[in-house]
Amino acid sequence: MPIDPKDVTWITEPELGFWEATFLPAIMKGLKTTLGHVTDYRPVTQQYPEQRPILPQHYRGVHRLNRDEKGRVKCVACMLCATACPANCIAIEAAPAPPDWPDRDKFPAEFVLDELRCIYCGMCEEACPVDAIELTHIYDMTSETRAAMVFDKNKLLNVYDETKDNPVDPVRTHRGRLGPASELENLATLGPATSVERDDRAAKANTPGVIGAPPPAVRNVSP
Amino acid sequence: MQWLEDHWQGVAALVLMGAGVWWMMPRRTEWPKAIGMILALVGAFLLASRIRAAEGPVGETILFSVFATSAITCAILMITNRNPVYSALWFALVTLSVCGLFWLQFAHFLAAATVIVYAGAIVVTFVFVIMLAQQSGATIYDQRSRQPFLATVTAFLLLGALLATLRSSTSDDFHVAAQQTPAAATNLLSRPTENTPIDADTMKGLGRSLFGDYLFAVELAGMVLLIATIGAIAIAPRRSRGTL
Amino acid sequence: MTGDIERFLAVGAALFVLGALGFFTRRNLIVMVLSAELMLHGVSLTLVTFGRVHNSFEGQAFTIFILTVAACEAGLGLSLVLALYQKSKTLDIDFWTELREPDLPSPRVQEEAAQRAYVEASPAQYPRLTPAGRVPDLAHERDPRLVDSARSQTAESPLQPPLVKEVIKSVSH
Amino acid sequence: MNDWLPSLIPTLITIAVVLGAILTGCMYLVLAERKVSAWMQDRIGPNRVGPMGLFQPVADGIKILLKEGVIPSHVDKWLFLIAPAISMFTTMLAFAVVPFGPVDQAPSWLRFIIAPNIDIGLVFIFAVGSLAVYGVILGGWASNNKYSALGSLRASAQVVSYEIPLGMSVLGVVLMSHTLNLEKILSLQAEGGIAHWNIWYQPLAALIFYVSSLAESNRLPFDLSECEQELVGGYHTEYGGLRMVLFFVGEYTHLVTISFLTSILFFGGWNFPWIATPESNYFGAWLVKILVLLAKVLFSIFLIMMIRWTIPRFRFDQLMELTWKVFLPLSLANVVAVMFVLQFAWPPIVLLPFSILLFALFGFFTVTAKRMELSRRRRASLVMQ
Repeated sequence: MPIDPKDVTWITEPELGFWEATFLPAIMKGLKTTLGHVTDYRPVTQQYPEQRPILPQHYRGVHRLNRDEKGRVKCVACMLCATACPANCIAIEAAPAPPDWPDRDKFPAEFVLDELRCIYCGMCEEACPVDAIELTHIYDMTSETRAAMVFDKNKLLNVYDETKDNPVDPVRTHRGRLGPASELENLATLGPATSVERDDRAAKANTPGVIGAPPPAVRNVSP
Repeated sequence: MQWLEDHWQGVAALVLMGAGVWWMMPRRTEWPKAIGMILALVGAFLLASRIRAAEGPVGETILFSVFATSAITCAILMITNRNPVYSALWFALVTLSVCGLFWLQFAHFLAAATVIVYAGAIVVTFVFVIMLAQQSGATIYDQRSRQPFLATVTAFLLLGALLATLRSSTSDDFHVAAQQTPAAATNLLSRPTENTPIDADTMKGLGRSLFGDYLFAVELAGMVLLIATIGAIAIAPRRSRGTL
Repeated sequence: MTGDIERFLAVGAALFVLGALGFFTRRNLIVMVLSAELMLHGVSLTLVTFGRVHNSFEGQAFTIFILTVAACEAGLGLSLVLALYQKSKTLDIDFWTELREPDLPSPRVQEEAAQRAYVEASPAQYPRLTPAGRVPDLAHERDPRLVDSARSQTAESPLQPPLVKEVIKSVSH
Repeated sequence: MNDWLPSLIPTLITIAVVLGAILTGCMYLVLAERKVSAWMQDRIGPNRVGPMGLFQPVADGIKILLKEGVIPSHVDKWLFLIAPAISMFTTMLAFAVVPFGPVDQAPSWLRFIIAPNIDIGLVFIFAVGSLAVYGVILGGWASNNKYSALGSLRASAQVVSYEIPLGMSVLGVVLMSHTLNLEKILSLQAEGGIAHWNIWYQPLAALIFYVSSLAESNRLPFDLSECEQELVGGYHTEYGGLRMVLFFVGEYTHLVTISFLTSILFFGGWNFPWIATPESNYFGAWLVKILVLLAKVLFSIFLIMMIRWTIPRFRFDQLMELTWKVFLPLSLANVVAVMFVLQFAWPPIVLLPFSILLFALFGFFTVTAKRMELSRRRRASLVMQ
């Protein structure tokens, strides 16, 4: 659809005043700003290893494979997560479920997730029909080899065992019923990944207008 | 013949040096350049040993040897190198060595001025132009030299003649005019000044000479510089946008 | 004192002669101008030495004039060289032989006179800069196997989920 | 005969001390720059190694020393290796004639200048400074990389152009002091006290000198030759480890040198009223004088850092316009003014109003011309619409 000429506002370049053209006031003002930050020094840096960031509730970190009430893996090896994965990082080897698991036909004999290939988009979580795979708040998982960052089923289950009692990582979904993470209207309001103090100058909007100049002349051009 | 018998060592040294330089000239077949360099340097040292020994302090002689050797070595490398950028860089080193020689002769200001003008401006401009003009790297005309043998023979005949003249002159020849007034005293356009000793105050003496004896020549030189600037701007080719 | 003078004069003479030799033999216009500057160095050194002999500053004053002239020469000479380069696309001095006697042979070496491909055919090109050192070896970039393996991963089987064993194998290598 | 031998040992010791001080100073200048930029940007800066991050330079140095020195396969090896060395060597060499204390009042076991009594001191500094461009040119060309070559081309044009106003601006000071010797220029100002500092006579020259020095040392806002946004890293794109650090040490040494020169040429060196005058010879006076000079130098360095984080980078044509159309005529006019004052023996203080008048007049005319050009262009664009 072409742009309607009515909606176009033509703005003329503001006329350069004499003192603006010398650039001296602008330089002075800039130096005053930088010097002001030196003399009035209020750092906003977060000292990371000592201070941990407060992450929003929808943060997506390392994956885990949930267990059900009996301690079995919830996954039914339906391959939906592997299909949905845009990074192609999930590999599942399905096997017939043991005879004493009457509620399913298959279970994952092996479930491998390459954490280095993953882009943490959370689509596997969305795709999973049994809420078996979830993304936790763990963001600082590292290792010394690439092979150690390929998580197999045991590792993913271990992540579940470690995080299930963590208040920020509750078991969000229950079989057949969406959990609080899926109910978007109940989610806490979105905040930035790092906390911002109330009087943080950096987070404020810029002051409008141009230095020392009248507001720019606006004229509408009829077609 | 008698002369040749008396001076066969000098002639041999000249031939040695010439052969070394000729060996290093760019030509179709590549020969190991180190051999030529060694030949040329041996010849140069033999020639140097034929020059009357200096009677100055040891430190000065050492400095002179260093500067002179590097000047001649870099000059030979400059005229025989196949890469024009390297030629320009060797020329910068020649300039630095020559400035060292100036410094040894109490021409301190001149040494610094030569570094500023030559090494700081002229050679940089040369490197600039080479980078702009010769973009395709090695070219055939840098790999061949024109008449290397004849040119070397001619050049070293000239060098031999110059050195022979230098050698045959007696030490008195150099001091004949020492007490004379400057030549500018006879010049209508200049104002002669008193003769200051050369190693007293370089800046003062040079300033007196330039702005007293040669004032009009200095003005002329400034005019020449201005004209050359305008000429260079006028001659320099205009290119269409986006090409080199 | 006298030997002192002589050795400086000898170095000046050697520099002058080497500059002349370079001017005779080299065929690159820029190197020829450089050789002329080398001759000027020899002359400057001689002048300064003579000035010291005569115990006057005239030698140094003249050398300053030489500096001036050298600066002019560099500026004018280089702009001339650039103008010539724009016309011929070469820095070879032997290309400019229109003024020679018509019955004399061309100074260029025979084998080069035959292959006269100085003016490049395509006028519009992106600017290139002088390569330093040797040309980089780009053979590995044209290795067909690498291209094929990359294509097989992206284009032909984009959505095939990887097999478990392959994932582990590819990572543990 | 060997009259230079006795002075050899103290000279070598002075060289060693000055080199060590400069290298350490450079390392801590890097830390200072990081800290100052952190303050300006409401950050904390390096604070992990040692108290307040004071041992950060040591950690950096160890890391750099242990790095692998990579020589890319396609470079011109000799020039590639030699270029950083040239870059550092030339800037270090310029420090030889800079007095860093009261030279004539030094204790017998100390020296405050490496090469005393060089009567062409300033010309020597300019000569050595003009050699510094080789490090940049050769580094860029030998890297065989288009970004590097573009950076070095820019750098050479910039340095060669800014040499001219740099020399011209100092010429006024030289004419008034009748000497090129830095020690004498300093002592002339010190004897007269604060009223005889050259800044009162040559404020315009001081401004031109300072800005041109910034351009010479490739500091922001003139770091066209290494701007990351356009040229990756400029001439040192292909360098890494110790060799790149040599380039940076050269740059920081240049920073120190120009700060020293500004203090000595225009701000009276170690002279400060009531604290450090030529008459003050109380115990440890020389130390106080050195500290005064260092304070001036540090203030200058801090100002350079502030400018770096305040003013955005110039465009290349603006850079060239600044030197050829603004600084060159201004510095020429300044020299002519000094010549008038000397020829007719006017009191030198008339140079102060004259400099201000010159600056104001020149600024008025150029700014008016620029505004006229801009409004003409705007009218033209309006007509086109």
